Amino acid sequence: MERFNLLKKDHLIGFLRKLAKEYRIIAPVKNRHGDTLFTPVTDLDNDEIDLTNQPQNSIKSFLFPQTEVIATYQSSTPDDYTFTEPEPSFPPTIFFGVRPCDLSAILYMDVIFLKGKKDPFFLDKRRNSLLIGLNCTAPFANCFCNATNSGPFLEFGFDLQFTDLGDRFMVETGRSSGERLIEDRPQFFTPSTEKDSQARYQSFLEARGGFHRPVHLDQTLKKLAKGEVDESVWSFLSERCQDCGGCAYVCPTCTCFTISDQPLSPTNGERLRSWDACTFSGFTRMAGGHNPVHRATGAIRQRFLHKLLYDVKQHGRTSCVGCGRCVGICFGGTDIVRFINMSCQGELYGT
Amino acid sequence: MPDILTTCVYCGCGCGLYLHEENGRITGSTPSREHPISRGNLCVKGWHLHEFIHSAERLTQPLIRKNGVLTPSSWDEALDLTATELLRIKENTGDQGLGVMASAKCTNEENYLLQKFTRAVLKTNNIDHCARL
Amino acid sequence: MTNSINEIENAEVILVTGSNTTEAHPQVARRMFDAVDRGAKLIVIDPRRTPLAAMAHLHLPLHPGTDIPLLNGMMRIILDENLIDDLFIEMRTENYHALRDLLFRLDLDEVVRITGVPLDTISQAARLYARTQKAVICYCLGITQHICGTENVQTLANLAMMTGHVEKEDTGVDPLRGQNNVQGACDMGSLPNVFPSYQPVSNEDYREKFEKAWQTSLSGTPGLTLLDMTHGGADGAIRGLFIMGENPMLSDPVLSKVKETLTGLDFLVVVDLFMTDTAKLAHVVLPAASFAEKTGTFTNSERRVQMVRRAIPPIPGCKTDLEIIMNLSRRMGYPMEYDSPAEVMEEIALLTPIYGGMHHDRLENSWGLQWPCWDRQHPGTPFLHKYFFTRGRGHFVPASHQSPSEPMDATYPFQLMTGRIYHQYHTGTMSRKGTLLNRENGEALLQIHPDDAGRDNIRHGEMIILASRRGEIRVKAEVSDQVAPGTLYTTFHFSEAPINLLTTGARDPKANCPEYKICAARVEKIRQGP
Amino acid sequence: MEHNAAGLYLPKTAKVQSVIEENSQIKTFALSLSMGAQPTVFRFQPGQFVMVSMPHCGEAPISIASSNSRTDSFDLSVRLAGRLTSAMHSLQPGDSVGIRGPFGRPFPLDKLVGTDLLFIAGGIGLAPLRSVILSCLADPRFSDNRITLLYGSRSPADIAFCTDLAAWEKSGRVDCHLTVDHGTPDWKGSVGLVTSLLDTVAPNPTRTKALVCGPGLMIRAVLAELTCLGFDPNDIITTLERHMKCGVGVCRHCHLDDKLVCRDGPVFTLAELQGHEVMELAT
Repeated sequence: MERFNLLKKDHLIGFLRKLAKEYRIIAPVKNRHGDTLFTPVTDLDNDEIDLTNQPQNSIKSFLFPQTEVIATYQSSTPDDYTFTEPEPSFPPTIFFGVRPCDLSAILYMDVIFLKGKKDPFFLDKRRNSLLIGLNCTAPFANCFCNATNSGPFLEFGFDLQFTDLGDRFMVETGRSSGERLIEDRPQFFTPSTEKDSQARYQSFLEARGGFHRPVHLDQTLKKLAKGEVDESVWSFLSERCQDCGGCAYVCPTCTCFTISDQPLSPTNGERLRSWDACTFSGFTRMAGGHNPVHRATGAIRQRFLHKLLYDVKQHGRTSCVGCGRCVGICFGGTDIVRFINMSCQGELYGT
Repeated sequence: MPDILTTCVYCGCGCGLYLHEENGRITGSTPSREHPISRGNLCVKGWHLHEFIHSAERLTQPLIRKNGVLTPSSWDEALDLTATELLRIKENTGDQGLGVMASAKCTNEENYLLQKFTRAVLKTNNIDHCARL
Repeated sequence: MTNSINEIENAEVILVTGSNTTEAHPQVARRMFDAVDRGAKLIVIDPRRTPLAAMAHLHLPLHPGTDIPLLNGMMRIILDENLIDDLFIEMRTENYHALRDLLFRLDLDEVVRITGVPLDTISQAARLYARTQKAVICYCLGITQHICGTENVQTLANLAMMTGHVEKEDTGVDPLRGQNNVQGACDMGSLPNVFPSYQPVSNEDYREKFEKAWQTSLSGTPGLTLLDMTHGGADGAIRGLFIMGENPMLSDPVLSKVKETLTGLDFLVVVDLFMTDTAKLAHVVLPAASFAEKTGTFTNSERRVQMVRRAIPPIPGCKTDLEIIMNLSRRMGYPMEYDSPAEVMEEIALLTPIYGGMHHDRLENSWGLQWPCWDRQHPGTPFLHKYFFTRGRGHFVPASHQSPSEPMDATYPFQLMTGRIYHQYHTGTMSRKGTLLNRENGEALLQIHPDDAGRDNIRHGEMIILASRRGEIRVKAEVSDQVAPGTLYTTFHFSEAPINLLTTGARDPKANCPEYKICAARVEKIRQGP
Repeated sequence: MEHNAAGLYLPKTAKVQSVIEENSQIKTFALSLSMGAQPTVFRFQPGQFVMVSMPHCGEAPISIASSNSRTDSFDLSVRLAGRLTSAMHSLQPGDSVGIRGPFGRPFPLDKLVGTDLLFIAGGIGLAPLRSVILSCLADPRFSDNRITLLYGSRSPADIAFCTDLAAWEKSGRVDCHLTVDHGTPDWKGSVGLVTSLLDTVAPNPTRTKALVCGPGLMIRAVLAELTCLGFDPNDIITTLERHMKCGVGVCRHCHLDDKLVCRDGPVFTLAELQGHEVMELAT
C-alpha cells in the first residue's frame, strides 16, 4: 500500500504559517463582503481561508494577470526609441487550495505559454510558484469537471495535493519540490493508514456521484468533430451574446490577450498586455476597418470550437476544465454548458 | 493589498466590483459574485473600468487662463482666484448671477456638499445637473 | 425604479419602451433574458429593431414620437375587451373616468395611421400585457426625451394602473436611470427647486429647517434649470458658472448656443478629470480625483445607495471634489469642515428623510440600502408604492398625441434619433480613454436604412454629412435595417461628431427635458475635390 | 523551463536608412537593426513578417519586401491604413522604429526551384512577392525559372514599386504585365481586373506555381480563376493579412479556425485553406 502523509486540520494554519516565512501564500479567502477570491494571505490569524466555496477568480489572475507591463519604452526624439523589459518581480509563491479544474487549467497554460517559444512573463511566475491542490469532495452547483476529465480528483500536476477526510487532510506528493515542503516541516505530518486510503477512495466515489448538472460533452465532441452542429445553434448564441467578455475573463484557460501602449508622458510609456476575448468584434478587425471574422457566425463559433474542437486536435484535450465559472453569469444565458447541451440535443430553449 | 470593493461608474445599474491594486496602480476589475446586481459578471465597460484611471491625459494640475491661454498654476492660486471671482460676481449680481452644474457622476456626498455650497455660500438655487440628458 | 432590478426576472410579461436595454443597462437586460428563458413574454416598443427587439415576442416599431397614441390604442383595446382591473381602479386610483372618456373618443384607425403599427400587433401587445399577473414596464430616455415626455410617462402610468400592474412585487413601472448617480444627484437636491429629499425650496418650513441646520439664510426662489443656464444663461443674467464633472459642450442640445453662452461668461470654473470640450472654455480648470481615489456613495437606478471605496490615493496633483468644495467655502467665509465623507453622510441622514437611516457603517457592511430608509433600524425599500402611492391615490392623467416639435420637410426629410451605445459612456471623457472600449467602438456611426442609403448612393462606412436646421457634422454611415426608412440614429459620445450641434432646443415644458429623440435632418455625400 | 525566454516581446531598435515614396499611399522604408554603429545581420525568408512598433502606437505586422540575400538591412512597404502606419509615413532617414521578428512561415522557396513562377499581385500585395522575386533573382538555383508578374493597381497613379518594375522589365528576367482598374487618357496599358491578364499570359498549370497576394476580393477572384485554369490547389500559394498582436502564436487575434495565421502562415497553399472559412475564399 502506498503511504501518504496526514495533516490534522487543527494544524493547517500552523503549517501555512511556517510556509509563509519563505513564500507568499495565495489562497481562497472569504472577504468581509462574503465573496471568496484567491487573495494573498496577509494575516493568517484573521483572513478567513475558505475551502468550502469555489473562489470566483482562478489563479490565472496571478499567473497571467488582467494587465501586465511587458515593456517600457522611451522616445524623446524620432531617432531615439528604445525598449526595456521589466525586471521580474514575482516572489516565491505557494498557491494553496487549488482545485483540480484550476490545476488542469494551469497545465493547459503551461502548454500555451511554454511549449515552443517561451513566454518570459508566464515563465517567471510559473517558476516561482508551488501548487498545493485540494481535491473536490463536493462539487459545486455548476461544476462539470467529470465531463471534461479534469476532476473531481487529480492524479498529477500538483506539488502537494490535499484531500479533506473530515478532521484531517490526506496529503499526496506530486513533485520533489512538494516533497521538500513536507520534509522540511515533518512535525506537522503523520503517516496515513489503510483506513485513510479507504476513506479517500470513498470520498472520491461520493464526489464523482455528486455532480448536479448532466453535461453531455462526449456527444457534443463527437458532433463537433463530424461538423454536425446545427447552424441555428450559432445564430441563437450570437443573437444572445451581449459582448461582455465575461466568459473569457472568468475562464481559467482563456489566454487570449491584446497588447497596447499606454503613454505615461509625451516621451515615454508602457507596453501592456491585457486580457482580451475572441468574442469581441474588435478582436479580429484590421487597421483599415475590415473584419475577416463575421461576428455573428465566426466569433462565437471560434470561442466554443477553440475550446472543444481545435484544442482537442492540437493538444489532445479540451481547454474547458469544467469549473463552471462561466455558467450562470452570461448576460444572454448562452454559457458553454448550454452550448454543449444544445448542440447534442438540438433543442434551443432547454438547458 | 487586497482587492477593494467599489461601485461601477458606467451606468445606473450599479454593479459591485473589485479593483485590483498593484504598486499604487489599478490593474484590473473583477465582479463581485455575491453582489445583488453584478452576480459574478460585468458588462464590457465594467470589466474595463480601470483603464481610464491612469490615463496620461488626466489633468494633474490646476489651470488658469492667462492672456487667453490655460496655464498651469498652484492649487492655492487657482482656489484663491476662484473664490475671489465667485464672491465678486455674487456681490455684483445677488442671487441671479451665479450658476452651478452638479454631476450625475459625482457621489452623493459631493452632490450634497455642492448644493449646500450653492445655497448657503453662493446664496442661489441655480443648481442643476444633466439628469435629463 | 419602483421595483428592484432582480424583480424583473420574475415578471411574466416585460414591456420595454424607449430603452435600448442590452446596450445601456446590460444588467437589466440580463434579467430580461433570464425571464424569457423562464417563459416570460417580452414586448418591445421601439422605432428601431434593437437587439432586444430582435429577440422579443412582439416588436412594435412605431414612428418616433408616437408613444401616446400607441399606448392609448393599447388601453382602448384593453377597455373594449374588458381586461381592466376594476377593483384596483376603484380602490386605489382617481380620475379614471377622464381616461375612459378619452379612450372612447379614440379612433383606432387613426392610431394605426399615426404610429405605423398594425392594429393586430397593438391588440396582441394589449392582451399580453393586460392578461398577465406580473407585468413590468421598463422605460428610459426614449420616453422622456420628447416635448411630451411628461405625458408619455403619465400614459405609461395610466396603462399600468388601469390593469392593476403596480403596487406589487415583480410588477410595476420602472424608469431606468442612465448615469451611475443620476438618482443620487436628484436625491441630494442638485436641482433648482428642491433641497435634498425633494423638499421644495419655496416651502417655508423646509427652508427654515435647512437654515437652522446650515446656520445661514437661504433663498426661496427656485433657480434656473440646466438648459436655462447653458442656453443664454437666462438672457445673460448668469455671469459665472461652476461646473463639476459635466460636459455640456457635448451633452447639451444646440451646442452653438451653449458655446456662445459659456464664452460670454465673466468666469467659468470646470472641475474634471480630463480636458473636456467644456474645460477648454474655462477660466479656471481644477483637476479632480476619480472614483477609485475617493470614498462616498452612489445611488443606482433601483434607489440602492452603495459605497464607493477609495482604492488608491488621488493621482498626484488631483483633489477630491469634497476637498475642492471645502477649500472654496473656507476661502469664501463659510467654512464647511468635514473629516470624512462619512461625516457628510451623517448630515445627509439628518436632513434627508428618505436617507434617514443611511450611514456609512451600515452601507459598509451590506450591499447597500434602497431608499426610502427612514432610520437606522429601517431595512430599506426594495419596491415602492407597496400599499399606497406617494401622493395617496393614483391619479389618471389622460393625454393625447402631440406632434414632435420639428416637422420634416423636403429639405430635412429624415427623423434623427440620438442615444447611447454599449461600449461608451456619456460624453466619452472616461470610456474613450480605455483602449479596449475604444477599439470596440471608437467612432460615431449614423444608422441609415439600406433603402435610404441606396437612393443617395451612400456606402457602408462612408463619411457623410449629417445636417439639421442648426448645423452640420461629418459622421460615418452604418447602413443597417435596425432603423426604419426615413429615420436615422446616432450617438452623442464622440466630440469629433458632436451630434448636439444638430439636435433641437425644444423641450418638455414640465420636465425641461430636451427633445433629443427627434429632430428633422438630412444626409448628403461629401463632395470630392474643389 | 530553464531556457532564458527574455526578449520574446521586446522590440529591437531599427534605424530608417532610406525612404521611397511609392505612391500617395505607400512608402518603402529600408531599415537596419543597429547595435552601436555597426548594422546587425538580419536573416529572414521571403513571406515572413516583422512586428513594427511606433511610439505610443503599439505594434502592427508588416511583411518584409526585400531580398533574403541582403542581410544588413531590409525593406518594409507600408500602406496608410491606421494610426501606426500614419505615424510611419512621417519617418525620415535616421529615425527609429521598434522591430520584433521575423515571424511566420515563409514561401516554400525550395519547392519553387525548377518550376515556372507566376506572381499575381494587387496594390500593396506586391510587397511580399517582391521579396520572393528579388530573392529568386539573387539565387542561382532560380536562374532558369521563367518568371511572370501580373500586377494590378487601382489607377496609373497607384502603381507602386515602379523602379523595381522597370529594372525587372529591363533585365528581361521578369515578364511584367500591368493593369489598372480605372485608366486615364495617357494610360496605354491594359485596363481591367488582374484576372484578365491571365488570358494574355496563358500559364501552363502543370509546370507553374502561382504566388498570389493582394486585397481579399482580388485573391478570391484570382484563386477561382486559377482553379478554373486547372492549377492544382497545392500549386497556388497565397499570403494572408490579419490583425495580429503577439506574432508568435499565443494571443490568437489572427485565428483562422484551428490555425493561427502568424504561426501556421501567413503563407498558405490553396489546398491548406480549403475547408476553412476564409474571407479570401468566400463565394
